[in-house]
Amino acid sequence: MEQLWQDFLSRPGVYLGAICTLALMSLIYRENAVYRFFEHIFIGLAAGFSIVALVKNILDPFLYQPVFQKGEWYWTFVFMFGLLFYFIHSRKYNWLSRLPIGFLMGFSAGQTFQIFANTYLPQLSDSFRPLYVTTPDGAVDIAKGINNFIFMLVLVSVMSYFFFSFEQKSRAIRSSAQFGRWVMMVAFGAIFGTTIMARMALLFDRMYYIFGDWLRLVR
Amino acid sequence: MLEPIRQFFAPKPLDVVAYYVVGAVVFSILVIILLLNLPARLRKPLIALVTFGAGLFYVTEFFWPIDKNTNKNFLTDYLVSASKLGSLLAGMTLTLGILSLLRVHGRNIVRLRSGWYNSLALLTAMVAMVVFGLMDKYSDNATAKKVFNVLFEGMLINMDATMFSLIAFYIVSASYRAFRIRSIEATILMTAAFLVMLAQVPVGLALTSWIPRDGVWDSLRLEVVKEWLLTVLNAAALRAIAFGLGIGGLAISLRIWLSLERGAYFEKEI
Amino acid sequence: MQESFWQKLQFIDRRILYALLLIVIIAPLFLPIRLPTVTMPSTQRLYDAIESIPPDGFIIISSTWSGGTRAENMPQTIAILRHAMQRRLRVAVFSFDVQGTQLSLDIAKRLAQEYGYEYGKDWVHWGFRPQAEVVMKSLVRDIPGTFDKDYDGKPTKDMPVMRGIRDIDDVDAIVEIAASGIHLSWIGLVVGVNPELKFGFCPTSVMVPETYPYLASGQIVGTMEGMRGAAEYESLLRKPGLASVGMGSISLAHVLVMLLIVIGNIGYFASRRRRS
Amino acid sequence: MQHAFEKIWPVLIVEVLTAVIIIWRILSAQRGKELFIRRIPGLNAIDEAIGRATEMGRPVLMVPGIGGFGIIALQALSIFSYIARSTAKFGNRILMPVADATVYTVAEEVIRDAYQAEGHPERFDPDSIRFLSDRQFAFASGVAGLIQREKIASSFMFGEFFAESLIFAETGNMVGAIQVAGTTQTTQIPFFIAACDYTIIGDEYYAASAYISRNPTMLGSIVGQDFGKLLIVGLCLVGSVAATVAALDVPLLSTAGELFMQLFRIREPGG
Repeated sequence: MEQLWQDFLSRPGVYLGAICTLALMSLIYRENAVYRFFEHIFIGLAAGFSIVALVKNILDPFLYQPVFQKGEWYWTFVFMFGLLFYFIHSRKYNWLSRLPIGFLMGFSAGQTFQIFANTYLPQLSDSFRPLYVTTPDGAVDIAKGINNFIFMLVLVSVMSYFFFSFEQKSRAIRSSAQFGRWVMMVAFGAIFGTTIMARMALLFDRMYYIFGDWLRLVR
Repeated sequence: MLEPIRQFFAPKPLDVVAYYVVGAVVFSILVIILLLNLPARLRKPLIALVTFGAGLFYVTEFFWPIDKNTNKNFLTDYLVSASKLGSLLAGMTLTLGILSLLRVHGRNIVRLRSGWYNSLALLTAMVAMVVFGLMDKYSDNATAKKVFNVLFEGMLINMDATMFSLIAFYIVSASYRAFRIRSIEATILMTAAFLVMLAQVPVGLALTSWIPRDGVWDSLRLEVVKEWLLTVLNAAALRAIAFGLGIGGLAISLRIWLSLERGAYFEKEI
Repeated sequence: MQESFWQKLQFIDRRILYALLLIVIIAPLFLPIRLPTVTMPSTQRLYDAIESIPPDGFIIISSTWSGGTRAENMPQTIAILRHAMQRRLRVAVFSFDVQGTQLSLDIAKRLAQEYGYEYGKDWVHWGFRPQAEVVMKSLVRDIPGTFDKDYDGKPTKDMPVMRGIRDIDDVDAIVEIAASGIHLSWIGLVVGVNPELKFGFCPTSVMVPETYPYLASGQIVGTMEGMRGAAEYESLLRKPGLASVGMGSISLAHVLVMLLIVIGNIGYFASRRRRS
Repeated sequence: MQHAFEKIWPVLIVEVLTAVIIIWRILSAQRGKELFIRRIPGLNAIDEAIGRATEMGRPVLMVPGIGGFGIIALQALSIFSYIARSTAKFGNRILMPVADATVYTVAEEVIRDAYQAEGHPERFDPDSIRFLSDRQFAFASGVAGLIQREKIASSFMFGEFFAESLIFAETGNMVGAIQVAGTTQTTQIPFFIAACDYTIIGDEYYAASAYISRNPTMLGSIVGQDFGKLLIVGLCLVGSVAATVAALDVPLLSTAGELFMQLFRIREPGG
């Protein structure tokens, strides 16, 4: 017992970490009092950490330091503007909170043009796939050509599935959309299959934490 | 014309900055009082104007011609400030979220509702994290740093990892239940997942590792099939989905920016 | 009665599934199992690339990962460091991640002891470096200037390990071990500058598909694909370690999932035949 | 690409043209034109799921994802406001755990408005909308606990979901809830498909509020979006032909193909 206590004192983080791990893991059997207790601690710690992060990463460097260390006093207006959020609980002046909310909406919406251009335009030009491909030494690369053809076929048929307003009367569009849906299922299956590996690695890591780091039963 | 304004908003020496801050607060309060008395019919246009103005900054910054040498236009230098402004505003709502936690759990404790001790644990953990987290950053107390380390590295990080690892269990039960040869779609989903799973582990790879590389049948090796699935089929399908999402996002952004959006929040009389 | 057994196969209680999963994950920790290893070409290429570096060559290992991906990235880091030290290369480690700095430092110290590597002479740890792209841009032109201090704040200028290293042309290989898509920045900013430079990348398994195009183009010389890649590398080094154990667990887990899918479908068919 | 003028033509042809078409369709739809939108099965299931919760007398869960405040969260709230109008009518209990404080702030107002619009403001319980945590897995642990404790009857998950998607969907499945989900994070769709009853895919998500509300403005936008997608399909096809003729070494045509590709070529990130 004495030895256990000494061991605990020498590495309390590992002990508490292991207890937290076991408590949360009990959820897979069923929701229980221990899980519930640790779930609340988890949320509490996370909320506390968010507050710390707010002070450390936002209020301090973006408000306190600029205003009181660099003299950029105009940030005060931003703070006052932000206070309007708190009118949300007022029955009569509730609408004032819509000003900062609207501002944030506009901010988020306004960035879409750049994000769209950055994300999708390179993908668009990359989709211009030649169906006739030659290797650097001049021979015809049939496999690459076929792959490019399949690429274009999949791209167009999946996109045809996402047309909402054209009534899918024509058989060509209907079967293209159906084919598109099937190909999407292949893609989703493949994503599912590749993800298993990463998740199992996480579980293995947890077990190694319990049996290796904590109990020291494994090397 | 612009110069006095720029002068006025320029950083101020530290000994007078407090006066400017107080002035800004007083001015803001006056504006808020004015706003409180704004006629109802002007409220929506004002909100639309604020939304439009906020968006206009980024739109103009993006579309305004640039100086080829510096790759900048007259707004580019303000991007950093804008993103700080956005984080500051969004950060200020955290208090509202924390108030929600305090309200729900404080009430549980005060009324001794069943499970009140859980709520107490939550609030205690929160306070402890705030105290030791701030001390870790702003003081040199060695014990505080140690306690923070136990709370953060010992507990919080391990709890994150544990919840994350639970997905391993759920992925097993989900695939057992969902991957049945029930319909064409379910069968396709299952087959693709099965093939990729085989190609992920040595046991599966060993099944086709006898096929000679560089031979005609090379493309039947599991890892080659997997790579083909992921680079040709998957890439094309995901890209098609992404194009749709991109256009959809663009449309909603336009609707919100120009206050054309409809629906509960946007149609309510205020 | 026989029929109902087959039908039951499609409604196995989830707790039984979870117990089975726990068993297959834990068992290999205690009973190492030998599974066939197939070395992927990408792993072999990375191994060969490190093999081809002349003795006393200079390798930079960037360890951009944190506790969340420890299971995959730690064995990769160990494997690549082990290989470099086996070959007596000069090793420089650093990280774009705070946690990754400490983790890679611990690993490197342990292995340095094992291989008799002397700090400052045979290896160095440059510590945490925020702002990846800035660092990359600057290390291309000036390595001693970019990494003027080590993790401890000691100046690196006079460390023998850095002798003759001025810019990217003096580096033989860079290996990035990461949980993110940081390889794009390396490829964009560093890799093309010195055509002789070998750039290896060790991603987590979910990131693997994103590396294929760059492997094909040769911009990435080779990869370790998650934990499986690390296990393959361990077997190339003939030093089975954590990844080999882990791959035992993970392979069994995959087999379990596939078996369960088959069993579920047997049950499904049994009940469908009964109904019709 | 930081500015439009670094590569102005593709920006104008694709982005600006699409934007103009969308606005034009919206404005013409507002002048009253019957518009068609194809069936989205997952969204038809919403009423069924609420109905079942009413029968069972158990709560309805709504999760707006873990993303921050922006267009995706707003779209989720539009869908939830429709659901809330139904629950207000039938008097179901609702639960809405939120992972972002700004989203939480707006969500409370949206749901309150929905109850008011249905004429049952007294049925709205402010505690039904809760900020849990902005930390991914702390939020996940809270929601998983909530689902099991409250034995929810139906679960709606719309918004930005990452790895935690399967935690929600499987725990929901465990308590036998009817589940409808949709997310813009395509890598999570497979897990929703595996564990939910109905999953909406890709930009069905952005069509959802138009589909549910049948509001002419939004339907007009959907038509405009379709034109945008048509434009992209067209460009891809032309581009593929251009790339092919460029490779074939036909005089003149090859040059034209090369020029077309040049027009759109953008340096790949890191390329």
